[in-house]
Amino acid sequence: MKIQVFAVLKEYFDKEFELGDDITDIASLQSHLSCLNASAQGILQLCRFAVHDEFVDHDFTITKNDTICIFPPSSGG
Amino acid sequence: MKIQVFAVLKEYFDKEFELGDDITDIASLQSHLSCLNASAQGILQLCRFAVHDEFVDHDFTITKNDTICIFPPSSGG
Amino acid sequence: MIRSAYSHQAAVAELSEISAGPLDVVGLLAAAHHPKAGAVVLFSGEVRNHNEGMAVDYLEYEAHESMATKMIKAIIADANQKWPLNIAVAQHRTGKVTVGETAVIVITASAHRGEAYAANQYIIDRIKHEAPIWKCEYFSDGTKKWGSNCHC
Amino acid sequence: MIRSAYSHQAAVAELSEISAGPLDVVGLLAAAHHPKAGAVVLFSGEVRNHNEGMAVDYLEYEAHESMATKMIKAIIADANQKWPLNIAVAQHRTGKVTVGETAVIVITASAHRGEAYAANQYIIDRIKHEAPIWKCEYFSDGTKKWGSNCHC
Repeated sequence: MKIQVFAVLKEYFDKEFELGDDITDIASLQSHLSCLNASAQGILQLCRFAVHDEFVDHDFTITKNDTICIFPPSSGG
Repeated sequence: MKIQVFAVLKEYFDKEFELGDDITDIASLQSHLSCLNASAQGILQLCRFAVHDEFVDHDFTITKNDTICIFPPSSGG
Repeated sequence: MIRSAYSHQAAVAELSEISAGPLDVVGLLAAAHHPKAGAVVLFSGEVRNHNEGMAVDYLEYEAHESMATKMIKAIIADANQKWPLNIAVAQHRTGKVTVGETAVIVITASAHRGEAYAANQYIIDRIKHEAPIWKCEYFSDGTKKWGSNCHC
Repeated sequence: MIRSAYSHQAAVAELSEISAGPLDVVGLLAAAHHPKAGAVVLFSGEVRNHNEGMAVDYLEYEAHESMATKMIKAIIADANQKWPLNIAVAQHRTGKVTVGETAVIVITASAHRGEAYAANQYIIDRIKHEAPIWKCEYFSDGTKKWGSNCHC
């Protein structure tokens, strides 16, 4: 699966990267990323996740062909 | 004394006219004008009066050299 | 003392609060920038084509110019006292104003948007209720009517 | 169904909610007339030269464009449901925005000014809190900081 991160998350991860297929839902993705970079754990708790341009909950099932976008809190304006 | 009226009051009085010196305050001016044109009595009750660019109360003393402006309720915009 | 945008105030120092000619809405907005202001709010009161079910051709505004000018300046000074504004200007038309034209404009700017919105509404509300400015509506059926209420 | 200004909507039908180039604030205002609207309110969110005591050089805005566009459209549709608006448009910058430039604009118009102010504030509040748009502040001392709060 493809992961895209935005804004401050780019200071913790590449803007876009691939992950293996053993991750099956958003909650496990969040844990996995917190392990990859422990200093991102705090901000990851505040993030929203989107698949196919729709926000999804933590129990949303993800598969290998999905692109998952991770959004830090917004601050437009 | 000189009287200037504005907006809808021009439908009841000339825009500008002179009155005799027997009128000594705003209250008596108001009564006098209501007698001159009884149909203006209602609107005159709602008007504000100004002398020398300042709003004045009903007991304000006016003299022959004054110009008194009479303002119906405003409706700017 | 008015807390305000001195550079912008210089730029609009010659702005008349009452104008017999069309208001330069776009020009006033273009000038309404201040490096400390994160929020600019503009209000334009415009002539509608209908009022109380009657088709409107145009309005005519009459003002006691010197008093209206003084009162609008005082209202803006009060707004500057109440909120930390970088910019606060207002201008009102007199004379004939056609449908879609601007009769009154208020621009406020401040660091944060809450103040800019609040001050803007405060200024237009007070201008409409207190300034000696009146409108006469000319309807499509040939009748006319002096206004005594705010319509926008 | 959105109650809105069809003629104006036609004029701004091609307006992108997200723009990589400078926002045409003055042009959007010039187009924001509607014969039934007595009140036009414009909000411009601009880049300030200071934030939290730090001198700001410029900002950079990043957006998830397709989702931000869809969310701004939905927020405007909600505003049109809540208030009888003749005009409701919003546009947000991406990329580098310098001090004094507009990062976001909202224009609303309605018959009466209360609705135009309320809808305008509603739209900008929701855009700022909900739309996937982020700013990075570049300070004069060479540091930068991704924003996580509204600053105007």
